[in-house]
Order: sequence, then C-alpha cells, then structure tokens
Amino acid sequence: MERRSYFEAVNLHKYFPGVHALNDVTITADKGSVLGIIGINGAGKSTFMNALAGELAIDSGEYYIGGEKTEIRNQKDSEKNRIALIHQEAVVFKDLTVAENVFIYNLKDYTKAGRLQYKKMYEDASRYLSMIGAQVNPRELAKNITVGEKQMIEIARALVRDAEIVLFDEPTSSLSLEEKENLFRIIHQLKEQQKIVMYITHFLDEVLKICDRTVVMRDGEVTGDFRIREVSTRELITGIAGHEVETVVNQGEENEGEEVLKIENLNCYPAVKNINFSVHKGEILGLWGLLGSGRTEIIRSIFALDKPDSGAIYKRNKEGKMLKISGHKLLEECAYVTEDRHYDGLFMAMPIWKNITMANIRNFSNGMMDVQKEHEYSIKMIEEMQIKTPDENVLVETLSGGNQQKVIMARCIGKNPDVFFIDEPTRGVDVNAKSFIHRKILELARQGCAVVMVSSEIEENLNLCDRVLIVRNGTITDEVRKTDISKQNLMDLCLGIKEGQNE
Amino acid sequence: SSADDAGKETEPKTEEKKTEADSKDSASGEKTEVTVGIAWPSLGTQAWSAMADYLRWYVDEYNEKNDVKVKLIETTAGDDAAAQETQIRDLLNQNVDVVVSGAIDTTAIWSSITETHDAGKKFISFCRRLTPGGPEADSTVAPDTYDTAYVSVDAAIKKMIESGISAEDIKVIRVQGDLKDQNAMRYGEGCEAAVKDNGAAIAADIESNWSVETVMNKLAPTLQANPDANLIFTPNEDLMLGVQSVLEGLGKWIKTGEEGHMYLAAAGGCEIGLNMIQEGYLDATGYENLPEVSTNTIDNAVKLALGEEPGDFFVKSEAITPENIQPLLDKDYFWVYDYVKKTEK
Amino acid sequence: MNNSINIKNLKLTALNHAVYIFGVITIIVFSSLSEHFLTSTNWITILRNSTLMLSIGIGLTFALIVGELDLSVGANCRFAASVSALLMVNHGWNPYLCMILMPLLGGFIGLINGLLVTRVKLNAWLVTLSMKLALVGIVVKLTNTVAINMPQEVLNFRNIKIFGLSSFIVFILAVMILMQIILRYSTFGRKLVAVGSNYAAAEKLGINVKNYKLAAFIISGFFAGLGGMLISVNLGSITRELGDGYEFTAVSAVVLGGVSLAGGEGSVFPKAFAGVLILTVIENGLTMMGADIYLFQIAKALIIFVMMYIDSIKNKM
Amino acid sequence: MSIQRYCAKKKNAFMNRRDKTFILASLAAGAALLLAIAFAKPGFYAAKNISSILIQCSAVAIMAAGQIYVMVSGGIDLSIPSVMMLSGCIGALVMRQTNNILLGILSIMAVAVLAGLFNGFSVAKLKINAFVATMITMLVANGLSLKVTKSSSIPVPQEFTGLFGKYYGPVHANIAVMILCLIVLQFVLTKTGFGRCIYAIGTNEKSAQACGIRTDKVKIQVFLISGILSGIAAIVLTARIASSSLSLASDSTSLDVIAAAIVGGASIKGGVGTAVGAFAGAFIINGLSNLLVLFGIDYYSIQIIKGMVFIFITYFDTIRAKARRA
Ligand SMILES: Nc1ncnc2c1ncn2[C@@H]1O[C@H](COP(=O)(O)OP(=O)(O)OP(=O)(O)O)[C@@H](O)[C@H]1O
Ligand SMILES: Nc1ncnc2c1ncn2[C@@H]1O[C@H](COP(=O)(O)OP(=O)(O)OP(=O)(O)O)[C@@H](O)[C@H]1O
Ligand SMILES: [Mg+2]
Ligand SMILES: [Mg+2]
Repeated sequence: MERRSYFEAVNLHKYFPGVHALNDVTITADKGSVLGIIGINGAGKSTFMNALAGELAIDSGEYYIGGEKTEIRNQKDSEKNRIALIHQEAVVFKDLTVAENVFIYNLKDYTKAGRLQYKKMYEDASRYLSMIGAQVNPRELAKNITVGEKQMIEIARALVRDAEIVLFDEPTSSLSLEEKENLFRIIHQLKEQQKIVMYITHFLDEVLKICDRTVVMRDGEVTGDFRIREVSTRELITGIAGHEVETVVNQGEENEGEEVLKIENLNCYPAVKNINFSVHKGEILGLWGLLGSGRTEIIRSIFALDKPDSGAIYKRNKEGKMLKISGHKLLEECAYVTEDRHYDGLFMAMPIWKNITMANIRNFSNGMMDVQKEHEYSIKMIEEMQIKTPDENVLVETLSGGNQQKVIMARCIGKNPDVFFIDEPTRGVDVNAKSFIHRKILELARQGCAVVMVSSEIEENLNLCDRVLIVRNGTITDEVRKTDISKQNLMDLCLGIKEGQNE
Repeated sequence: SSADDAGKETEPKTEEKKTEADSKDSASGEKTEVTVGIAWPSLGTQAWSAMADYLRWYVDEYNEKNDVKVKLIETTAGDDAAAQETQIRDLLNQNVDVVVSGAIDTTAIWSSITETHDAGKKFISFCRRLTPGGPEADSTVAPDTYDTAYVSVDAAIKKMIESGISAEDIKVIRVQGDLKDQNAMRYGEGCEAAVKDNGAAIAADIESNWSVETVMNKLAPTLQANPDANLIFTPNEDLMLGVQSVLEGLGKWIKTGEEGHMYLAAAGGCEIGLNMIQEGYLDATGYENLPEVSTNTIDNAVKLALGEEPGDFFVKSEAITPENIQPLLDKDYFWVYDYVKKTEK
Repeated sequence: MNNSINIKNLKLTALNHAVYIFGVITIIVFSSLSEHFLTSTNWITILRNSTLMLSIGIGLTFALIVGELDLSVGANCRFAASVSALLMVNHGWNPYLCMILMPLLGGFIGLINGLLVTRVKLNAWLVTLSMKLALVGIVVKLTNTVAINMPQEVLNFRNIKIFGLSSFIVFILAVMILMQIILRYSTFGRKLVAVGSNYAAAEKLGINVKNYKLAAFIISGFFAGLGGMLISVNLGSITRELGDGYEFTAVSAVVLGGVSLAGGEGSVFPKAFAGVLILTVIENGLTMMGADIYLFQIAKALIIFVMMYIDSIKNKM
Repeated sequence: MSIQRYCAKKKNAFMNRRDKTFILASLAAGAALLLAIAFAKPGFYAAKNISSILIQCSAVAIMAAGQIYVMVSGGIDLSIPSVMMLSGCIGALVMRQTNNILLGILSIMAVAVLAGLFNGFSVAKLKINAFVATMITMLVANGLSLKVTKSSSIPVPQEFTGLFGKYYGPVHANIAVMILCLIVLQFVLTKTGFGRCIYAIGTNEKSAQACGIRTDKVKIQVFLISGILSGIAAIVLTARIASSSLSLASDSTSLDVIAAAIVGGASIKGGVGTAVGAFAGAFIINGLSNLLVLFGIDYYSIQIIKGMVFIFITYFDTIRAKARRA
C-alpha cells in the first residue's frame, strides 16, 4: 500500500482493563502541518500520544514514518524516531536545575572527564529557552518555577532532541496569556521548520487559530476529520459532543443577598497582601487576574493551608450571626476544588467511589460507614457527570485527565456547601462537561450557595460571575459589578491599564 | 493436671533433639534419662556460646560415662524476656525434668519458676542470681560477676599503691557494660566496692552498651576532661580493645612499669585479656572459670531430677596479673585456649 | 507591615541554615563548659570518631536520594568486616586484599538488596530488614561472636599521618568530596537525583530507573562495607556489637543534616557531613561534661529534637 | 478475539503467568509443609502450642496494630516498644509504691497517652518528620526507663498478674485482650469515617486537607492510638511476666513490630494495611520461630530463615499490589 503522508499511524488498538482506549485508530499527518486532536474526555487522545511517545505499548497497529514501517515500543524507539511529547502535566524533576531538566537526555554530551560542564550547559540552556521566549534562570531549581515555565522546559527538551514530530497534550490549560501567545509562536515556528505538530486541546478557539486540520475522537475511535478552513466552531462542537451544546449564562438579576463570608486584612507573605472582601448569599464571585497573580494563594491562606500572618475570617452561622471562624473550620464546612488535582486534589490510589464521598464522609456514616449508600451515590454522580469509566471501583489514577477533574467536581458538589470555593473548575474538561459544570454552579448559587471562583478562562468569568474581583500581585485592586463585566474591562484591569487602579 | 495432659499430648514429642537411640528407652518410664530444657537468654557473646558449648560437650561426655542419660532441649530468646517466658512454657510442654534458665529478667523469671514448680519440675538459675522476694530456684549456678570485678580492680589498685601512687590520687574511669543488664551492673558495683575499699575514687563513668566502638568514642573526651585519671576498668576484655585504640592514638599505650603507663583492669580471662597481660599492658583481669559453671549445672540438674538437693554453686573468681600468669599458663589453666582448640576442629 | 515582612525574610534565611547555626551554638556552649573541648586533639578525636558514621552516612545518602531507606547498613558493615577479617586472620589471606574486599562485599550485599527491590519489586524496608536479620545470623554463625584482631599491616594505616591526621580520616574525607562531586557534577549523580525527585517522571522519560535505584543500593552497601574497613583500622578489631543500631544513628544523622527522607533532596557534603559531625560533637561534648550516664540518651535526644523543631519551622511558614 | 473477551482477559492480566505459578507453587509448598509438620512435629498443632504462640504474639500484635494505624496514615512510629517499656516500668513502680492496681494501670495509660500525644504533636503540629520525631521519643523513653528503674526489674503485685496474666477457662487473658483490641481496631479502621480519614491522609495528605479533613487532628489521634496500644501491650506483658524491667523491649523489638506490620500488609508509603494484618504478621513471625525451635534450630539460624521468609511473604504483597492497580 502506498503511504501518502509522512506520518501514519494505522489501525491502532489499545486495551485497558474494561476499556478499549484505542479502537482501530488511524491518524495521519503531513510535514509542516499542525494537527489538532480533539474529543470528549476519555476519548483516547492522551493514550494515542503516550503510545507515540513510547510511554505505553499499543496492543496492535502499525506506524509509518517517511513511508517506512517503524516500531514504537518504548521511549528509546520514540527518541530514535525523533518524537517528543509535551505532557499534560509537565514532567520535571523538582530537585534538579532548569538546565539539567532541559538536558536530562543528553547529560552525557556535557560530560568532560566524568564531570558535567555546567558553564556550557547553562549557556546552551539559556539559548534554547530564549529561543522559545522563556525567561527562566537556567540555574534555578525546578521546584521554584511556575507551571508555565515547567512546560517551557519540556518544549526546550523537544528542541534539544531536534524532534521531527512534536506532540502537545493540553499545553495551555495552565499557561498565562502571554505564555500562550508565546507557545503559539513556537508552534508556528515548528511548522515553518517543516516539523509535524500534533496538538490536543479542549479549547476550540485554539484549534481554529493554530491547526491546519483536526481529527475528532470519541470512545477510542476517530469519528471525524476536518480541514480547519472549512469548519466552524459549532460544527466542531457537534462533532465532539454529538449534539449541540448550549452556552450557559448567568441570567440572574444582580441580587444583594446577605453577607455570608467576610475576609478581613488577610496577609500571607509573600503572595497575599491585605485582602478584604465579602461574599453574599447566592452570589458567584470571580477572582480574576493574571496567572501567578496569587489567586490560588489567597484561597489557600483563607483556609490556612498556607499559614496566614494576619487576618480574620467571619462566617454567618445557622442562627444568622457573623462569627469569627478559623481557616481549618471553614474548610471543614465549605467545599474546595483545588487547582492541581495530582498534588492536592485526588486520592490517586483509591477507587472513584471513595474519592467522590471523601469530602462529606459524615453524610455517609452514622458511627459506621454506609458503603452501600456510598456506592449508590457514586454511581449516580458518575452518570450525572458522565464520567467515562467501566464502574465506580476503578482507581482514579487510570481515569483520563478530564474525568479526574469531574470526580473532584462531583465530590464537592455532593457536599452541598453553603460556601463553595472553586479553583479552575473546568481545567481539562470537554465542552459537554464544561457546560454541565457551569449549569451545576449556577444551580448551586440559585439554591443560595455563595460561590467563589477562580478561573483563567475569561468567558467563564463573563458568563457566570455576579461580581469579579481583580487580583494583581497578591492584592485585590478592583471590583467589577455584573453590569460592568466585559472582556475588555477585565483584561484592562488585570493588566493595570486602566487609570487609578494601581496601589 | 496441666502436667498430666502435657504428658499425654507431648508423647510423640519426646523424641526430640540429638540422638534417636536415647529416646527409645525413655518411654519405659524409669529414670534412666533426664531431660534438661535450657532457655538461653541469647548466645550472642563468646562467654555465653562457650558456656553453651561446654555444656553440650559435658553432656556427651556424661552420657558416655554414666547410666543415667542426659538429653538437652535448647531454646534461645534473643534477649527478650517475654519470649523466654513462653519458651520455658514450651519446654514444660515438652515434659522436661529440669528447666535451666539464664534469666533475662531476674524478676520476670518468677512466674516461670512458679509454673515449673506447679508442673512438678525443677528449676536451675544459670549465671544469674534471682531477685530476692519471689519463688526461689532449686539451685543457682553462676560465676560471681561482682567478685570478678572486685578482685581485678583490687589487684590493680594494690599494685598502683605499691608502685608509690597514693590511694587518694587513684582516679578510676569505670566503663559500664550495659545498664540494662543486671549482671553487667554487678561488675560495675564490684568495681566500685573495690575502689572504695581501697580509698580511691571513681572519676567518671562511661556507658558502653557492650560496644567497643562506643568505648572508643567516649573514652577520648572523658580522658581529656579527667586528665588525672590513671586507672581504667572495663567489664570485659573486648572493651579493652577500644581503650587500646584510644590510648594508642594519644600515645599512652605503654607497658606496665614504663613511664606514662595507664593502669588497666578488666574482667573475663579470655584470649584478648590474657594476651594483653602477657604483653604487659593489662594490669589485672578477673578470671571466670566458665566451663565449671556448665559442668556444675548438668551435675546439679541430674541430682535434682533424681530427687537430691545439690544446693547453689558459685564459681569463685581470681585476679590474673602479669606476675602470676606464667605458672598458670604452664599448667594449661585457662579454658579459653582449650576452647579455641576445640572449636577450631 | 514592611518591617514584619523584612523580619520574616530574615527569619527564613536564618531557618534555612538552622542546623549550621545550631551546630555553631552547640560548639560555643560546649567550649564554654569545658576548656578541653575546643582543642585540636579533641577535634581530631571528633573527626576520628565520626569516620565510621560518615562512611555509612555517605552511602545512606545515596539510598535516601533515590527515595529508599537501607536498614541493613549496620549489619552489612559488620558482615563485610567480619568475613574479610576472618579470611585474613584465620585463612591467611593477604590483609590488603581483604581490606579491599570489605567494601566489595558490602557492595555485593547492596546488590542483592537492590535486585530484590528493583527486579522482584519488593518493599525496600522489609528487604533490608530481612537482610539485617540474615546477616547478623550469618556473622554470629561464622565468628562464634569472638572478637577478631587485625594484623599489624592493617593497623599501620593508623600511623601513616597526612596533615597530622591519620590516613584513614583523610581517606574518608577525600572519598566524601569525591562522592559529592559524583552526586553533584556527574550525569550519574544527577540522574539519581532525578529518579529520587520524581520517580514516575523519570520512568516516563525513559530513564532506566531500576538501574539507578540498584546502583544506589550498591553504593549504600559499598559504603557500609567501607565503614567496616575504617573501623578495622580505627579500632583494630571487629567485635560483636559492631553495627548494632547504626541504621538509626546514620539515618538520624543525615536527616539532621538536611537529607530528605522523601528522596531527591540532599548532599554528601555539606549536608550528610554536617549531620554526622553535629551528632558526634553532641556525643563528645556530653561525654566531656560527664553527663549522667542515665540521662545521656535523653539529653542527646532533646538536643536533636530542638534542632529538628527549629528546622521544621521553615516548613510551616 | 472479541473485545469483551480480550478486556476480560486483560482484567486478569495483573497476574501474569509467572506470578500465577508462583502462587500455586507456594500454596502447594505451604500445604505440603503444613502436612509435613503434622507428621514430623504433631506437637506444633497441639492446642497448647498454638495457644502458646498466640500468647507470645499478643503483645507484638497489639503494638503492630498501633504501628499499622500510624503507617496507614503515612507515618512511622519507632517508639512503640520503648513507650511500652517505659509505661510498664512506671506502672510497676507505682503499683509497688501504692499497692494499688488501678493507680498502676492509670499511670501506665497516662505515660502511654503522654508519649502518644508528644509524638502526634511533634509530627502534626511541629511538622517534624515522623521517623525522627518518634526516634527521639524512643531515645527519651529508653533513657527514662533506665533512670527510673536503675536497671533493676520491678515485680508487679499478684492481683495484677491474676487479672491480666492468667487463664480464664481455656483462654489466656492476653489472647482475650489481643482479640478484643484487634476487633475494635479493625472495625474503627475499616468501617468508620475516622478510619477512612486515616487512609485518605496516608494516600494523599494534601488532598485530604483540601477535603476538609483536619489532618493534624487525625494524625495526633493516630499517634495517640498507637500510644494507648503501647500502654495496653505494657499491661498485657507485665502481667504475663509478672514484672517490669528494661528487658520488656529489646533493641530489635521496634523492628519486630515494624516487620509484623509490613508482613501483615501495611506499606511504609501509607494508605494500605489492616489491623487484622498486624495480627497475621505477628502470628507468622512468632509461629515461624516456634516451629523452628521445635525442630531444634538455633536462634541465629532462625534469624536467617526468618529474613528469607519475610522476603518470600512480601512477594505476595507485591502481587496483591499489582492486583489492586489493575
Ligand atoms: N493505565 C490505565 N489503566 C486503565 N485505563 C486507562 C489507563 N489509562 C487510560 N485509561 C482509560 O483509557 C481511556 C482513554 O484515556 P485518555 O487518557 O486517552 O483520554 P483523553 O482523551 O486524553 O481524555 P482527556 O481529555 O480527559 O484527557 C479512558 O477511559 C481511561 O479511563
Ligand atoms: N508575589 C509573589 N512572590 C513570589 N512568588 C509568587 C508571587 N506571586 C505568585 N507567586 C508564585 O507564582 C506561582 C503561580 O502563582 P499562582 O498559581 O498562585 O497564581 P494564580 O493567580 O493562582 O494563577 P492560576 O490560578 O491561574 O494558576 C506560585 O508558585 C506562587 O507561589
Ligand atoms: Mg488526556
Ligand atoms: Mg492558581
């Protein structure tokens, strides 16, 4: 058979226990093009890329690169074929320096007489990093840099390997606007250098912006193949979800419910400075700011997860009095969706059902855990959230990224809190689930729950929030009421462009 | 009653250990065989393994010469008093006539003695004086560690006084074996008594946990803090190796009689100590005749099993010094050399 | 406001070096309590006493760096030393050869540990714990618990002086620097750190994680054996208590110095070295002051506690 | 092959052929061994002997259960045997002074609770690494026991021994206490919300915190439990051997307890293990020693064999871990 494209993966199959993760997948790509891979959570996108990167072996199927049949069984094969993967969660070594992280494959090249040539290594690392516009000190330890910078390390690694095929697995989900632009520029560069780029994302605007072609996956199969020039967002959405997906918008009137939570003078060196705000009943309050502006830290110090230096928190109790409350106690009473599901979100080695009920164990126990009830409840949530899994006993670590996020949402929604803190509610989830989660948040607010939401997606802020607080450098610089919320306004404020908002 | 059903249950078990031939006539019921159950605390030191070996050899010898055959069942508790207690119960379950036990805890052993007596069996305390106040052992066979330390330190101090050092100027560094081990503590007490009786004084204590390395680590600073110390006592001779290492480092490892000699006293009478005495570094050691403990134990066990009352036996210690060692060596007096010869085969 | 931030900054910097600061304070306290403490003889003693634990600590640091604990180091030290000593004393093997054999034997035991952990995929704690039991058993069977005296050839190393220090002290200090260079400046060392700081990631990137872990176990065993070699020079004999409880002392020493039990973080110099040295200093100072033997352990433990507490404050901020 | 069948096969794939043969072979070998023992040493199966093993493992099992609680929460407690020893010694002293059993038991528990709280506080509040914190407690407890007993052993009153160290009908009080403890502990660990929290903390402490679990509180409670269990073990043990002294716990007891916990299925990394596992571990260790002693094998050979058997047993655990992942 004649091979038409430079890269072809033909009839790939991959089975996991109870899941047919890749089902007869055939994907081709040409040199100098960017291929988008989109699809609902658990469609098998990451599995496909991991297989290419040699991190897992497919059960059957063939690869052709440059017309030649090749085997990709492990990382070595993948390296030989000059394939590089930029992971969904950046793979870095926290105790190594940035430069060492970049050259982790080629440390040998920098060894002279058994000793690493750090000077040369740092120089080269800065060169590669500046090539992709990353301003990171190559001498810094990787544990001290931001998520975006970690990703830059991975990209630099791909450059160092001079990869022909560069794979991106949801690279933008934790990048700042600037970093995003930078990334797109890099992808463009790669394209011009006649490399093959494959790109997984849940943001369709990105697909439209940078891809030439996109395949759509669903339940392990390729269900669509679109040329970007000939397709609209709407078509893509239907292609992914199988049906139309409505955009959820907070239509409610600006309401002035009673104050339920009040933060006073919260300080936590160095990231959080002098925070004062209050949240009202039934309100969705957005915290908006650039990445790294300290929104996560504000929430963490409210809960005393980072010990605050000063400050007081008041919460309305059942009798309707505002009482001072400690961070830990508050955390017990509220629900909190964390930003990083690996680090402080999920219990990876536990089954789904235990994860779903963990936040409100009390509801499922009266002296003794009611396991039956837990299972029933988890099955209900799995159906409702459309978590793709064989059953509720599956370990969370085997779920796809988006499905893991859904598990966390399910857990917190199930707690039925009166104050709900969400950090990045829809990171990595597909269009379907996104609209579901949005609907859920609105529903909670309508029931009188106060929602504090941190989201880096500007649309989410526009569509959902009743009020937005602008966070810059760890302080709240401004407040935007519902009527004033607009894309332009938020962008200007967070960048500090508007006059008089600076501290 | 418990003894009765132990007898029934353990019927097939009597064919324990050692020789199959012996066990056959034991079924007849006459006292032609004495089963001795030994609960060792642990055999992790040369002294203990030597005593164990001598005991076994003596049993072999004994069985050749006598009509009454002795059968041994041994257990080791690894220095765990609770394990020893169960092991003694296991021994009683195996229907031994006499329980010999080197008590790990000389009070905890009371319950085992009671149990032994309840089962109508006899109990020998091996190498340990039991804490008074509880049930008593039918016989105690032991070296006297207090005495061993006393004679050794006494000999060393006498020698110092002889060579012109006044008693008040004698400052002793006392190394303690193990604060958890009551026999070891008695070495320390013996040393203290000898020091007091001679009008000298203890300048410092070092806790060693029986570890030579610890002695080495702690002795140097102790010597620096007590520059006037002139006698070091260690409760066994292995520990002297640590002392040697430190003194060599300080240039003070000097033979007796020469200028700058540090007086040394130990306890044991094993190879290391005897060599040091011969070379003239060690001034005195207390000799413990361990094989005698073993042989007397078996003799007493048989007597007890046959209904006699042998009483206690304490092996007396004597001080070995450079002055009196040669004739003893010529007599082949020391058991260590014999032991080394036997075990090397 | 600004002021308090400054203070906090200062505090953080201080806390990052808490162990060293505390070490210096300890030294000052001890020297004021005893005029013999701050003398060169005493410091040579301290160095000399720390050699064994330093050797074991170096090896253990490598094991801890890849995120594993080796509980067999003490027994391994005793095993390697005893077997070699037996060969040289009872079987007339060349003493120099046997000296070299000690670390190799230790490394061999480390190899077995490592194979069981990486290839058979067993729990490292239990593997090394079992190894400890087995090794002690074997040593007792082999030596019959008799102390073995080293021949003169071995003891001579003690008398060779370099810069006024015994050769074996200089030797271990040099080896320490070498190992630090390997850990810090070689591909091998960096990959060990990589494996320890993120095992899953290293696996993903196709680093041969198993072999690096294996290597760490071999190194840990090797240095346990080397410890045996040092003690046979230093002490001149191999005795029965050698190696007892070293695993705990060594772990507490290197952790005190700042090597993390979770893997990835740590260095041979200054961290492991500082830990070992501080522990030796505490022991030396307490002995010199003639601390009550019954309270010795308690005093030592409390000092470690205070240090670990100060060290932990920075984690809370 | 149909997908369903393939998937079904995959689901069992965690047990590859090698593991399967291993399990079958070792089951066969185990059965053969047990049978062989029945012929060679029928005494091993005698009720008396089994009960003797149970009595001997009771204290270790109780302590190992405490260790398992700590290990499930992701920590380690090296101080358990030392605390047991210290509380036993102080309790015995108090009983000797006052001749009041109740006061003795109270002081045993008081010491144990204090030690547990100290451990918990150091780990949870002061954020000192558990290994180091409990080692400090271990050193202090050892030192204090030395100090209070002055190396001598202290007899406990007859009534106390009679209460906890004697047979009630066919059952020894030690066994009864052990079984009672294990039932309660197993229930709390696997069936209650508190137990679930312990597993959660061991699996991912940060996540547990974000779920609103008061991790520091739970950790303190866990160490408290392990302290209390040390106290119970002290009661059981001192009653059985009728005295308290420094030989209640030897240096290796701490490792014995850890070994029992790991053999019983707990992991140093946290998040797995059951209280019943502690019993299984303790029973296997003691049963094995007992068996080897019956065969007249000496102590140090037993240590060697023990080491090998531990390694053998953990291999099962490895297979089980694979099964859990699949
Ligand atoms: N190691 C594993 N064991 C079992 N099942 C797995 C494993 N890895 C992935 N799966 C399953 O394979 C399916 C495909 O997962 P994959 O990660 O490829 O999805 P994805 O398309 O990347 O989804 P997302 O958009 O959420 O990242 C999922 O149903 C997932 O549960
Ligand atoms: N002022 C600051 N000084 C030092 N480090 C800071 C400061 N502000 C933020 N950081 C660090 O920058 C990193 C990114 O911050 P963080 O993730 O909190 O930002 P964010 O506003 O929550 O963004 P997002 O939630 O979108 O990721 C964190 O590691 C944080 O510790
Ligand atoms: Mg994915
Ligand atoms: Mg954030």
